[in-house]
Amino acid sequence: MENPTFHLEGVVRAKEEMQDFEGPLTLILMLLAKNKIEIRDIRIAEITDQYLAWLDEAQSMDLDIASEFVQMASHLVYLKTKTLLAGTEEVSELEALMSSLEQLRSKETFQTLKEIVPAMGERLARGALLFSTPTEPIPKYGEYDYRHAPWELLAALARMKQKGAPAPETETGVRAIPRPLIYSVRDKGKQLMGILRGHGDTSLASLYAMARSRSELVATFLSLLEMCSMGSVTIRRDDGEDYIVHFTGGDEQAILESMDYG
Amino acid sequence: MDNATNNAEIKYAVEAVLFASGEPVSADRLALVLDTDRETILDAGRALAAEYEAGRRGVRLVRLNDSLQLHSAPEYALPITRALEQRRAPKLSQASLEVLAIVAYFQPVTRAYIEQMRGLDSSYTVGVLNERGLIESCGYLETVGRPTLYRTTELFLRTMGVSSLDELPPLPEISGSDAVLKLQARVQELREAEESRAAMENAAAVPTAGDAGAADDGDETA
Amino acid sequence: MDNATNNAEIKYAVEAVLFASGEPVSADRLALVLDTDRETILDAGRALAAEYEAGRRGVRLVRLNDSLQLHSAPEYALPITRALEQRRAPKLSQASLEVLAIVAYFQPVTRAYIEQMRGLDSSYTVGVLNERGLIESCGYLETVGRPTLYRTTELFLRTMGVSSLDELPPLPEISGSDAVLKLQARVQELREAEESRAAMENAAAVPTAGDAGAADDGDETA
Repeated sequence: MENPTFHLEGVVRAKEEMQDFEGPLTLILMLLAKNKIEIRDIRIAEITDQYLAWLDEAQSMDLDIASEFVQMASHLVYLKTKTLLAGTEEVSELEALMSSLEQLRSKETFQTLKEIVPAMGERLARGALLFSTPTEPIPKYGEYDYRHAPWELLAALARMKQKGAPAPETETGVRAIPRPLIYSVRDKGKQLMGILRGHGDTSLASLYAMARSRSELVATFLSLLEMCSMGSVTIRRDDGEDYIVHFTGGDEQAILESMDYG
Repeated sequence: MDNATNNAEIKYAVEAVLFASGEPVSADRLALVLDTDRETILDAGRALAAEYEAGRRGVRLVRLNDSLQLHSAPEYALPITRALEQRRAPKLSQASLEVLAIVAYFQPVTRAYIEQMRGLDSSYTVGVLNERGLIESCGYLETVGRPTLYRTTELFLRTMGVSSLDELPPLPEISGSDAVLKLQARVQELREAEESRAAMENAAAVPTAGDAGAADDGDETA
Repeated sequence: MDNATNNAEIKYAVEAVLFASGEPVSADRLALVLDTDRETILDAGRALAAEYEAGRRGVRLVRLNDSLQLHSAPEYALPITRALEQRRAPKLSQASLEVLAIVAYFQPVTRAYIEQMRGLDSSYTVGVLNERGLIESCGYLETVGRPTLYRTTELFLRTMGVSSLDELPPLPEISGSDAVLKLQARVQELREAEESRAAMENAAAVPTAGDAGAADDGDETA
């Protein structure tokens, strides 16, 4: 087993189910599912160490990030274990036969199922010509789709607070808290390649330290992960406690494009 | 085909087309799709309207200018309203409720403010709420980048069943460490009030057993 | 009010609510909003359906599981599609029909199950069917990644012209091919060999009757 491809059918949920950017795990799973990265190439331990070290140093521990990260790491470890075990596991003859029997049965069931498909198609085509009527708007409430009780707003705030969101200010008036941009993995990758090209090998810790926000930190992590998996950067341990990131070169534009999964 | 059969056929073809459309359909259009003339259509419409009326049927046919439309009979407005109201109204997602709560209680706010409070990128949710008319932009904050300010809309008030923002439950002091507890206690209070009010409203009607269970479908996870 | 009037009133009240809703309404909900019982509603539904049918009316009433719904009569499909123009849905492709058949007969299923059976990526097709309302998600399978489970909808029943899944045409008998039979025999052989070895190893302990073998047959769930 030189280069196993780990299929993750069904693991990645449909795109429309993804609301907001709810953490790097979904993103990584998507990359894995599209075979953009190999689970074997993800060096979990090293990156986790660095990340946790950074969190330690961070002035206030953001539980939200930490739990997200732990969730991601544990899931990756699980997937990785599964892949590694798959390579060495001995499959008994009985198990092998049973699995091919199951496959064969499923194939034959499908063949049988296909026999009724034409008849089903005809019925469905006829049925498609039956129309229902659109719902009548109710005079009072017909104009909107949603109905909620006011307490649900407070409940939402409570849940939000429980998740550890920062305390809001309660004085009245206009509020705006300047906030750094939301970083895209691609932009961050471009910036990192610039740094690595310009300054040569750089410590991983210092790359993380550059991040001034959670969003930027996650972008740093993900773009390094991607570049690692593409072989565009390598990470090695130096004599001390740190890890050194090395850019192996290559066409920046091509690297960015392969990162650009939308 | 004799005339009577033909008339019945046209009449019920008009019924079918009006039913499927739900909206007013012009007599000309009906004549076109039914290969007949305008007068025949209008006659069929009159006959159908009379039949509905005389039979005290659940539907009525109205003529608006040159268009015909079906609608439910006004005498059944009450059960209809009850049936449609009881339909589980689609609920907003958790993310949407969080964003709405922030906008409602702290408006006007920028997206950055919402994101700061939630600790999450919220551009998608803000976009969705804006699109669905629950929040709207109301100017810009005079600072770098002139970010858009958002406030809640009339539609938001109706969604919450209140007539003004003052009717929203007051926000307890939520900067302290016991904020979650305070909020939860308040939520509990409001829910109980709502339930006892609902119970009182239903007191007259005989509560039907098993109705609550039926609403809870979609849970068939193996 | 005498009984006949009362029956007619319930019948047309059902008509009114079904017309206003457009969507299927459960018999229980109709009973609740019309202050009567489920059986009366179902009777009214049957009477109404017969009346529509006999009068060659433009609408029909169908029962879908425990719900009632109105739809247009099949004989007026042509003028309706002409009048509505854009709403004519394209015919289902072979791929869509295959996926739909798998979901219909083996629900609830994951996309992975469908793909394993067809040996083809089916994400697009699953998406199309979901969008057209013929299948819907109904929870998640509790396994790695919590994949979505799919089932068919009431629209599927209506389109197929059946009232419940039991009325779908039965699957043809699955006759095991030679290959399956041979494999089965070999599996059985190996199993027995393994069991007798296990039995020998357990000889000291109380020997248990070997009843495990038969239990595992016909287990085709993924």
